Parts: sequence; structure tokens; C-alpha cells
Amino acid sequence: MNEFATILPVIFPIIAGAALLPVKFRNRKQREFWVLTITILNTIFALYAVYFADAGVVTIFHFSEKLSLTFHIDGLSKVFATMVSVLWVITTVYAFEYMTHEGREDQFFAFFTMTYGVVLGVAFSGNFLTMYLFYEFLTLATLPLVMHAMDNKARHAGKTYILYMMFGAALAFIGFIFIYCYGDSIEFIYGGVLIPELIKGHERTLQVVFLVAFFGFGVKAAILPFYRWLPKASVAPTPVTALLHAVAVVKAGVFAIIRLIYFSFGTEYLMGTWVQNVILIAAAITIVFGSTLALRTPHIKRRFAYSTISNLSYIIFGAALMTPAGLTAGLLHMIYHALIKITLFFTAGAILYKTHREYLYEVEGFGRLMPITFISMALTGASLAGVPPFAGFHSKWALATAAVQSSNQVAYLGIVALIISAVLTALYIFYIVVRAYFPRKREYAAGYYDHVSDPNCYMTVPLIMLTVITILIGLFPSELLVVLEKVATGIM
Amino acid sequence: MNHLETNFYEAVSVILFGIGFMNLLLQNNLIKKFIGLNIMDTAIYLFLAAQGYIFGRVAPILTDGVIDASYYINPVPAGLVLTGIVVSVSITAFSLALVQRLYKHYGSLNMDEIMRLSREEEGE
Amino acid sequence: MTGDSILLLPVLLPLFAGIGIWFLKEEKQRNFIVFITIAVELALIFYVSAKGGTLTVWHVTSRLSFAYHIDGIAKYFAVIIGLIWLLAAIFSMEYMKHEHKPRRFFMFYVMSLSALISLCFSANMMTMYFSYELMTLLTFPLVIHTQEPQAVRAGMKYLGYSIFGAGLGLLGFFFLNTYCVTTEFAPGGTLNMALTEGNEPLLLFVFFFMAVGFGCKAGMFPLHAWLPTAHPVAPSPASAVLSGIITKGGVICIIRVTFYLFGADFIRGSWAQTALLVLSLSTIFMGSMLAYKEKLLKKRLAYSTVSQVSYVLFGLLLLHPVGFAGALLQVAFHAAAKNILFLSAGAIIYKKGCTLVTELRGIGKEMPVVMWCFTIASLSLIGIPPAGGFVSKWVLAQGALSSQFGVLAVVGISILMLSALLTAGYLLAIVTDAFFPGNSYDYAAMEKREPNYFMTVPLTILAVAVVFFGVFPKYLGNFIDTISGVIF
Amino acid sequence: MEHINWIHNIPFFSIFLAMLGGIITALINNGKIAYKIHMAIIFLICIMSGILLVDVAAKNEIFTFMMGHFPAPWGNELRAGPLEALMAVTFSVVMLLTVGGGANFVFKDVVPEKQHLYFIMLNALFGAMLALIYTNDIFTAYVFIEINTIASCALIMAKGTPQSMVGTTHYLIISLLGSGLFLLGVSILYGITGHLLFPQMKEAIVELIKTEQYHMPLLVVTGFIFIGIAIKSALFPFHSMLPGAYGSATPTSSGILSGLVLKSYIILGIKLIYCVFSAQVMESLRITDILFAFGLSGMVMGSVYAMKERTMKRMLAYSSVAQIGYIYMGIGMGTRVGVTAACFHILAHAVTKTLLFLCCGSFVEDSGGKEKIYHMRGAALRNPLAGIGYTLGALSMIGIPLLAGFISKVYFATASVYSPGKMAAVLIVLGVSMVLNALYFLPSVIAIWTPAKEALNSPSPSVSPAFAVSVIGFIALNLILGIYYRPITHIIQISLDLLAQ
Repeated sequence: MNEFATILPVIFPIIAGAALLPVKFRNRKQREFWVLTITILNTIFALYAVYFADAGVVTIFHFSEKLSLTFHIDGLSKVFATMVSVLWVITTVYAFEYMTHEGREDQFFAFFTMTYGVVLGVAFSGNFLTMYLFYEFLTLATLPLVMHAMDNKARHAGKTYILYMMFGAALAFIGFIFIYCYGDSIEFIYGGVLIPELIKGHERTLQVVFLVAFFGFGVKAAILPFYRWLPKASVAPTPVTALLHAVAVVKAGVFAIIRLIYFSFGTEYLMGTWVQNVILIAAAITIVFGSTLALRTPHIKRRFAYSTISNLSYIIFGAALMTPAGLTAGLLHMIYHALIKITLFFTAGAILYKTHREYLYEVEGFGRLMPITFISMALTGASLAGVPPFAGFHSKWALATAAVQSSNQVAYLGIVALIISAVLTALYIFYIVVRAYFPRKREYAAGYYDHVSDPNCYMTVPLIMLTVITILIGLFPSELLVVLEKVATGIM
Repeated sequence: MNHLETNFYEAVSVILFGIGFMNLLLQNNLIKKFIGLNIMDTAIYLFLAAQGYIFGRVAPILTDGVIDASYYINPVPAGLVLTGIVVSVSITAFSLALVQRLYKHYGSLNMDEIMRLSREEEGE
Repeated sequence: MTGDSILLLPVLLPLFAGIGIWFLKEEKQRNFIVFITIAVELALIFYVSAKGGTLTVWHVTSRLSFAYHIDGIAKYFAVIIGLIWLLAAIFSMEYMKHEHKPRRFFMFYVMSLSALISLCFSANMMTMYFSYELMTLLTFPLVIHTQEPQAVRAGMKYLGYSIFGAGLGLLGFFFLNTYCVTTEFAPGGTLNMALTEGNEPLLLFVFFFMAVGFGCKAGMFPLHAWLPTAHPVAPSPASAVLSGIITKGGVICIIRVTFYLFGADFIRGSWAQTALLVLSLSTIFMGSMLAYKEKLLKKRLAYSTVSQVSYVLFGLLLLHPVGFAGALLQVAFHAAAKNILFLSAGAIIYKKGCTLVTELRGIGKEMPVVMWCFTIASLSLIGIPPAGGFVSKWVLAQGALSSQFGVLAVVGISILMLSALLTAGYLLAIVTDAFFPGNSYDYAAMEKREPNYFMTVPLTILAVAVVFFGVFPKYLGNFIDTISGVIF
Repeated sequence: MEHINWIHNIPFFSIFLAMLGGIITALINNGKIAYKIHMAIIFLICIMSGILLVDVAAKNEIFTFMMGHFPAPWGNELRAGPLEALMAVTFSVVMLLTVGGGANFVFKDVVPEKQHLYFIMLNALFGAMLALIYTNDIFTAYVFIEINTIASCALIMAKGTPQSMVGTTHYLIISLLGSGLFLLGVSILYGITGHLLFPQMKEAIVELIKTEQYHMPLLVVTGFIFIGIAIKSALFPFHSMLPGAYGSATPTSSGILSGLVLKSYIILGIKLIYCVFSAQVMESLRITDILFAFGLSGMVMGSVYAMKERTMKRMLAYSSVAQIGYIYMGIGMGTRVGVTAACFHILAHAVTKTLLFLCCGSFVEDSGGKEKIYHMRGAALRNPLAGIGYTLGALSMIGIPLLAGFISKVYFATASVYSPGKMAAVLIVLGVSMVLNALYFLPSVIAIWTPAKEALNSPSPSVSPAFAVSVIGFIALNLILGIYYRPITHIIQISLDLLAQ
């Protein structure tokens, strides 16, 4: 029974989505009803599977002695799955309204639902092969969403997307092979699975391989130099950009990296080696780089996309410290950033949806006209910039403290990166807010402020909910921290 | 040098093979190509025959009732040659038919010419 | 929430009052509320200062908490801030008549006060950093109030510099979080000696960067560049409090970090101290120099702020009781004087609309009260008795000598002198022009432009205060001694 | 009176049946009937080979079947083990599905009065391939290579368009060069060893190596033979014949040629490696390294060419070049695991590429005979089944888990770990080629799923049930190879051990 409960949230949406594909809904209400039912049901399944069905390792099928299709819900899965499944419902509601001006909703929601299952698959996967499998599926399931508009721009974006993803997968594949050959199993076991006597003499090779695999998964996590797909992919409809390119897909990349470091290669094998320094530096550079580009980008959604790039590397940085504290901090930031960034994208989406303005110099003076939108943006923005007591501050705090305690010179470098990026973050976020609330004195074209107003409840309610959650979780992070520490030390 | 003298059959046949091979590869005229092919095959038959012949023995045909194998030459290569000839004949026939049809369509035997024409056809 | 929750009142009152003010359309009523709020606030400040106490609002995590508590520093700064805030408020009631969106101005004006008070009262790093950021964000609208493009640009510059400075401070906090026993402020520092062992170079680096970071708000070189850009573009009352008070926010942080986290003994004699002293001295000199060359009145005053606040930092970083006393005195007097200057500049703009120093010939005849106050303030800044500035600079010099810096002390004093001369150069020139326009000035065109009491009264009060404490410095001095007694 | 083991007759009879089918078909002048006969024969052979496979795999034996009445050193032999049986089964299944699904292309492309000839050729081809799989005699191998060549040329030119004829000529000439080299090698080898049967030749060669005689000629011979085979199987530098031929032929032919015919030569090569020139000899003569290098360059170059290609069939042809490169890389690793991977990839590629060609054919049909990829906008939407087939095939080629291609990649990569000298090269090239595959396959997939601008006025395609069956069958095969691959690889491994003895 519990085994089934574990698999259900993965299988159900995939099947349901596939079933939705051929269906032509009569009207919007009907579609919304079905999609929402499926989503909420699956969220219930997922949460049940995460918190009540303690099935341990569930092996569906053995390909061979070592290779098998296995699910296992451990602490990390719990965190990721909970985050995803909660946000998914909110996003779906938001998408209902938003997609009305994109069209072809039937197809959209079909793939959107499928993706839900695939992401949970990544979260629940209990060994490397299963994760790789769902990792690939994630790419394929999201491709139609990225290319939804199907115009040349979207198709080009889609091609870039797929190219980068495949490249990453190819690199990750190499890592997989080595875990397969040098590990005593491909299961995810906290502390790694490498067999010491086997790797004796091959340390150098394996370190290189780890680096290769790291950057392979890093592609989804948009780490330098493999970040280009993310801003391009922001041509996708906003719910996609928000959920997939701020939460699901990119976080899946980060998730995979954490698996790779802590559950496959193992920290005690990598700690203090040159590879650790390399990935720390890579993360640090990406942090600063992303924020800088964000500051230089006037296109709001793309600006947020760059900010995502930077923030993902916060998480990677935390993970790359290879200490429980670091991982805790990373996970904390993973959750915070998920909430914050999804809210920000929603605000951007609301602006786009109501006024078709995409550039920040086009939204001057909207602050008062779209109060909910811009208050959410201001609050979450402050949180992203790490203004205490908002959420972002704690994660930065935890990250930096962990970095200090790791007493690794390279990590100090990372702290500096954090600070610089914090400044840039404040600038690129507040610049929009300022423009919105304090329009510069100049002549505005006639009809500049036409139908500039908050969207209807479908969009505002998710916004408000998210903002409230963000603030609350920022004010009372202690319980969360306790859980995450358990996860990061492999207890849970 | 004396190697050459001892097995000059082989040497000749290999040279012949080279000639044939080069023709098949480099000639532009299709007919000449396939003549090259035949030269090539013939060279090999010569080679095989030479392999098969043992000096001072006779063809393995029972005329005067001698059934001692050491009296005769090795028959297998002859068999191979025959098979080979059959094969090469059929291939030649096939290729000539092909050439004929090509000539009918393109009015040329020059491979490059034909390639060009066909590419033009594809083009439009 | 544990402790005397009364402490929360002075912090929250202006916050909510400010939000309330947003809804008051009618001017008289609004001004009245503003006045009442700040007055009550002031009363509260006095009350809690008298009462003292500590308060932990809530524990964010095991190590991070929001906590307030009252000590000497808190009282000292809170009182100064409260007083000046009130006076500037009264002034701006008149001044804001010719600016747009007064509601927004007063809203943020009052709210900023809460950030400042919370900064004074904060009892640990977290709270302090939070209030510091809050202060930046709440004063930001004041800077870009006019919404001219250059104002917005200046605003972003202000934001960027401040947050970067705060960031450097945060960077330090991360390290202190590990290397300190607790992040609560305690006189003499809370460094965990066991951990510190062997990590001194690292920690000194950290201290240096923190000081530079908070020095940003205090306009210390190298992070001073925002100040001359941001202060002048704001409405005059705003610029007054910005460079009179907000700059002191940086000072408070530096005091907290230096004396309450690292502890003077840890830093004394280190390269960091020397470096910072050199920085502050160079800032003093550079500030005066630039002010001297500047033609735009408010910008000149801003540069003068850059220079004057670094006096304070210089005094603090001597890490010597006398220097410390001098610094605190300088805080008070500079706050008062600089406010007078900016407010009178505001009065001039308000009445006569001239911004260049060259346009001020004979203005002393037109608005004598304002210009008299201006004169007294200038004297104070230069350091001429009986004005207060003299006392502070004198004590600073004493501090420099009594601290064990041989060469640096002498250099320091000489720079103080030099800067005093320059100050005289850039302020007295205005005064003389104002009162003695010379023959070419036609008195026919002159007319009385004295502003009404909303403007003159605050100026006069401040001027009187400056002179009074200049004559009887011991009232301040005793109090300061109690503080430094705790620290050293 | 020892009891005759009927099962041992299966190899001979399957070849015989195929050939016989050709002869019978020659008599009746009707495409449809010929088609039915052909299908029947293949089906029969499929069953028989299945039985054979089960039997030998269970007994884990490898037996020789004497043809004619001459015993070992002189006579002519067939030889069947698990590998051969497995290949026979796969070939017949693939053949069955391809011909079944592609018949309507044949009937469309070939003029009616010649359709039965097409099936004659198919029979001949199939017989020849089976012979290449089973034979134990190198000269027989040569003969059937030639038959193979002729039959495949006939299949290519069956369409009768000038392009197809030109393609055929090109194909013919190149493969004649190949078989010429092969023949020369064979005859010299015969000259050296004095034998034609694999086992005897092997003994002789081992002897020669021991006594270090004829080292140079042996090297040359091996070179000739394997270059010959390489040319026949279109290994990279010798691939130039493929695109023209496959691009112009009817999809069925292209599918069979790239899916099976090329592989038959490779299987012959593998058998030669193990049964004639033992692996050690190959190593010592450094042949494997050369094949390895060719293989790698093939993997990359093939994909690069494919990226440049705008015509779907030609693109697929170039992709075959790349896939052949994979196989040779596996062989070139020189290890047992490497060859296992290669064998598995033969199967994987066989089932995938034929599927791709079939679907491509139906796209072309739906798009009104236009062959460029951008003409096929929305083809998949018009014909979803083919679309799904093509997509899955493409994904399998790229190497998405649960599909055949992924498993072969896993095997190649794993094999590389055990040959350290070549590991880095293999892994890098695997990664690169995976990306390249994605780079040219996915745009085409996207294209076919993109709704077309103007409504194409082609008749709405009617998916014939046969086509549907074969596409579904191929997809099923693909999934089976991708999921239940274990028994198959197991068979391959044991049979390789058997061969090596």
C-alpha cells in the first residue's frame, strides 16, 4: 500500500496529463475544474506520500543487478517535494487566468500537469539511474511549455534550451557511469557509495569526473558558463518561467547536485580537494555575475531570470561547502528563493498580463495603480535583497556563517561574493519599485496609464498568499531550520 | 628479387589487381570503370589459379585410374575461381544494365557529369 | 517578548503615526499631528532614558534575536536625534509649502525617526543591522522627493553605497557571529578569546572592513562619494537631518562595533587603527578642500559634513577616553550646527530661491535672524569660542596628544588646524558677503525677506543651544564621562 | 544410426527457404502475392530462428552443420551459436515489421509490373544476410557478400527515379571496391593458410604468429579484409555511398539497408575477429586501434554531416554513419565488453533506424512528396502515430533512458572504463555525439510537431493497419531492448565466450 502511495504522485499526473492531451474541453470552467482537481488531488497524494507513507526504498523494476528503477523518500525528497507540491497548486490557479491571453490552454495544462509528476519523480528517485531518467523526462516535458508560443522566437529558445539540457545530461551521464562502476550501488546513501579499494589509484580521474558531472547538472542550475538558456527561456508563459525556471527545473538541477555531492560521491571524499575549491569559485563567480547582468537588464522577466541564476548559485555555494551547516543554509535558501522568486515572476506576469509592458522603464508610476502587485514586489524584493527580518536575510546569514565555520579561504571569497551580490540585488529590485512608485517628472504618452490596475482574484490571491507565506516563514524560521538540519546531517 | 622470380604469378596478379582497382576508383567513364572491375577480378582468379597449381602435377581428372592425391593439383582453388567468375559475370551484367539506363536518361557515361545533372534535377 | 515592553513604544509610535499621517489630507491638522507625534516621542525618549531597561522582542533563531536596551550611548544619541528631529519638523512645516507631495514627505520623515531610535536602542548586531537597513530604506524617499531625474539617480547612488556599506558590516557580523561569545553588545567587547587565538589578522581585516562599511554612512573616504550627491538634492529639512543625524547613524554603528563587540583593547595599536585614523584624517582634509572649491551652497555644506563627521571618527579611533569625549561632543555640536546651516540654506531657497553662494551678497540684511544663526553655526564648525565647536575640537586635540600616537597625533592636529582654516574660508566668506555686501550693492532693491516663526524659531533655538553648551560644556561632558567610564 | 538433430538443420533451411522464396516468386508475376509469400517465408524463418535461439541459448552450445558430403577441412560448413541465432531472430523480426509496414511504400514507388521483382530481391537479400550470419567458410562469405551487394543495389534502384539510379551506381562502385579488397584478402589468406573454414584458418594463423612467419602478409591480409568490410558497412571515411543511396531509395529499402544490411557485414567482421583472427592477433596487429579511431571519427563526423543536412532521409543516412561509428568503437576497444556493447548496439540501431525511416517515409507521403525537413511542418500532427514513432526513435538515438539507445550508451561507457587507455576518448566522444544527435534530431522533431503555416492540401493520410502494427511493434521492441535488455546482453556475452574458444 505504502509502496503504491509512494509511486502514485509520480505516475498519476503523468497519466492524467497524457489523458488531457487529446481532450478538447468545451469551455474554460470545465478545463479549470479538471486541471485543478488533478493538481490538488496529486498534491494531497504527494503530501501523504511524504509525511504518512513511510515506505522506505521502493524498487519498481530491476534492469540488472545494479541498475533498477527505485523510489525512496528521504529528508531531501521531503523538503523538495513539499516545496514543489505546495507551490504547484498556487501556480496552477494563477496560470488559469494568465493563460487566457496565451491561448492553446488545453495543450499547456496537459504538459504542465505531466511536468508535475516528473518533478516529483526527480524528488522521490532513490537511485542515480531513476533520477537521471526523470531528469531527462523533465527536459522533454518542459520543452513544449517553453516553446508554447511556437513562434520563431519561442522555437529558437526551445532549441537552445534542449541543446543545453542535453549537453548537461551528457556530462551527468558520464558521472553516472562512474558511480555505476566504482560505487557499491547507485542508491543515494548519505555519505556516498564509492568503494575505497576500488577507487584507490583513480582518485584523480574520479575527481575530474565529479567535476564533469557537477557541471552537467549545473547546466540545469544555470551555473556559469552554462547559464544562457535561462534568460532565453523567459519567452515562455509566465507561470512556466515562474514555476519551472525559478523552482522546479532549476531547483531540480540543484537537487541533483546535492545528491551528487552528498549521496553519491560523498563529502569526506571531496572535502578539501581542489574540486571543492573549483566549484566554490564557480558558484561565487556565478553569484556576482548573475546579479550584475540582472542589474544591466531592463526587461523585467529577464532581469528576474538573471537574478535566479545568481540565487541558484547561493544554494550551490552552500552545498559546495560540504558541511551539514552549509547544506542546511543551502536548503533554506532553496525554499526561500523558491517562494520569493515565484512571487516576483507573478508580479511581472501580472504587469505583462494587464498592460503588456515588459521593460522597467515602461512601468513608471504603476505603483499606486497596481498596489497589490507592487507591494508584493517590494516586500519580496526586500526579502530577496536580504533586509532583515525578511526571509532572504536568514539564508544569507546561515550561508555566510557556514562559510566562516568551514574555515576555508575560498569560502571567505564566497562571502564577499554574497555581500556584493546583496548590494546588486537591492539595486536591481528596488530600481523597479522606485520607478513604479516615484515616476520621474516627464511627459507620458497619451493612454500610458490605460487599464493599469491589479488583475482579478485568480492572480492576486496567489500573490497575496505567497507574499504572506514569505514574510511569515522569514519571521519564524527556527522550526524550519531544525528540520533542515536533520536533513542535512542525514538523520532524516 | 628472387622472391619475385619464385612467385611472379602472385606479383603479376597483384599488379593487375592494382590496375583494376585504380580504374574502378578513378575512371570517370562508367564502362571503363566496370572494365577495371573485371580486370580486378581476373587478377584474383589468376592469383587463385596460381595458388592451386603445383608444379609437375596434372589436373584432378581420373583418366588413368591413379587415385593418389599427390599426383594431382589442388582442385579447390579452381572451384573458387569458377564461383568467382560466376559472381563477377553477374555483377558485370547488373552494372552494365545500370549504365545503360543511366545513359538512356542522362545521355552520358561520365560519372561526374551524371552526378551534376542529377543534382541539378534535385535542385529544381 | 521579555523585558520592559515600554521600550518598544518609542520605536513603534513614529512608525504607525507615519502611516497614519499618510491619510491626513488637511495641512494644519497634519502639521499638528506631526508635531504632537514627535513631541510625544521626545517625551517617551526622555522617559525610557530615565528608566533604562532591556527588552527582547522575539528570538528569530537561537542565535538571532530582536532586542533593545538602554545605555549611555543610546540615551545620548536618542535625545539629540529627538530634539533636532522636532525642530527640523517644525521648520519643514513651513518649508514644504513650496514642495509637492508634502504628505509623503512627512510620512517618511516621521517613520525614519523610528528607524533611528531603534538603531540607538538596539542591543545586538541583528537589531542594529536591521535598523540600519531600515533607516536607509525609509530615508530613501526623502532623498528622491523631488523626483527630478538627477534626484532619482542620486537616490540610487545613495541606496547602492549605503547597502554596500551595510553589506561590509554584515560581512563582519558573519565572522563575529562565530568568533564572539554572544552578539549582544557589551562594553569592552565580547570576543571569544579561545577562538580568537591565532585568528587576529583575519579579525583585524574584518574590523577594518566593518569600520569602512559603516563609515560609508558617516561619509568617510573611500565610500563618501554618495553624500555630496544625495544630500543637496533632497528638500532642505531632509538634507539637514540627513547630514546632521543620519550620518551619525554610521557613527553609532562604529561605536558599537569598536567598543561593544571587538573592544578597544583588541584594536588598540593594530595596523587597522592606524589605517582608519589615516583614512579619517584624509577625509577631513579632502572634505574641507572640496567644500572650499564648491560654489553650490548646499553641496558645499554637504562636503563640509564629509569633513566634519570624520572629526568624530578620528576622535573615536584614537581609542582614548579624551578622544572619545571629543568625538561625542563633536557629534552633538556638528548635528546642531549642520542643521542650522542647512535649514538656513533652506530658508534662503524658500524665500529668495538662490542656490549659489555667489548670489548671497547682502542677504544678511534681508533675513538677519537666519543669517545670524548661520554665522553662529559657522563659528561653531570652524571652532571659534564661545561656539560649541571650539570645545569639541579642543578636546579632540587633547585626545590626540594624550593618546600614544607620536607622529600621527601631531599630523592629526595640524590637519585639524588646516581644516579649520579651510572651514573658515568656505563659511566666513559667505557670512561676510552676506552682511557686508560692499558698495556695489544697491540697498534700494533690498527688501525684508525674514521668514515666519516656523522657520526662525527652530534656527534660533539651535543657535542658542550651540552657544550655551559651548559656554557650559560640562553638562554634556559629565554625561559623556559616565559613558566612557563604562567603556574604558 | 545416430539420431538426427532437426534443430541443427534450421540454419541451412532458413537460408534455403529464403532463396527458394526468391525462385518461386520469380515464377508468379504479381506484387501482392509475392509480398504475401515473402512475409510468410520471413515469418516461418522467424519462428525457426526463435526455436533455434531458445535451444542453443538453453544448451549454451555452438554447433557446425556440414553442407554437402565433404568433412571439415575441405567441405563447406554453417555454424550456429546463440549470437547467430539472436541475430537471425532480430533480423527476421525487423525484416517482418519493415516489409509489413513499408509495403505500401513499395507498392506506391515501384511500377506494378516490377513489384514482384522487388520481393525477389528482398528474398535474396534476406537469404544472403542469413548466410553471412551463419557461414563458417570465408569464401562462402565472399559469395554472399556479392549477392548481398547486388540485391541491395536492386532494392535501391527499384524506385526507378534517376536519382536512385545514380545513387545505386555510386553504391555499387564503392561496395565493389570493398568486396574486391575482401576477395583479394581472402585469396591471399587462403594462400598463406591453405584453408577456407574458420577454425582451421584460426589454427593456422595462431601457428604462423607463433613461428613469426608471414608477419607482413598477414598484416596486409587482415588490413584488406577489414578495410573491405569497413567499406561495405560504410565506416566513416568510406560512407560517401550512403546518403545518395538511402536518400533516393524507397523508405522500406533504406530502412532495411541501413538497419540490417550494414550490420550483416559487421557481424561477419565480428565472427572473423573471434573465429579467425583471434582477439590477441587483432591486438598485436593493431587493427582494433585503427577501427577504434575510424569509429570515433565516424561518430562525430556522421553527426556533423547530419546537422548540415536539410533532407530528412539523408539526415537519417548520415546518422547511420554515426551509429556505425559507435559499433566500430565498441569493436575497436578490443575488449569482450566492448564487443558486447557493439553487438547490443547493432540490435538497438536496427530496431530504431528502421522505425525512423518508416516514419520518415510516411511524413514524406503526407507532405506531398516533399523531403526537406521544413516541408514536414505539422506532419506529426497530421499523422500522430508516425510522429510518436519518429519522436521515440529520435529520443532513443539520443539516449533517453528506458529506450534502447540509452542502454547501448551505458554499455559503451561502462566498457570504456575497463580499457583505460581509450576511456577518456570514448567518454568525450560519447558526450559530444549525444549532444550532436540531440542537435540534429530534436529540431526535426520540433519541426514535425510544429503546426504548419498553410493548410497542406495533401490527402489526409490514411494510416494502414500494417503500418500501425509495424510502428507499434518497433516501439515495443525499442522499449523491450531498453528495459528487459538483460537476457539479451546475457546471451551476447555467453555467445562471445563460446566464439572465442
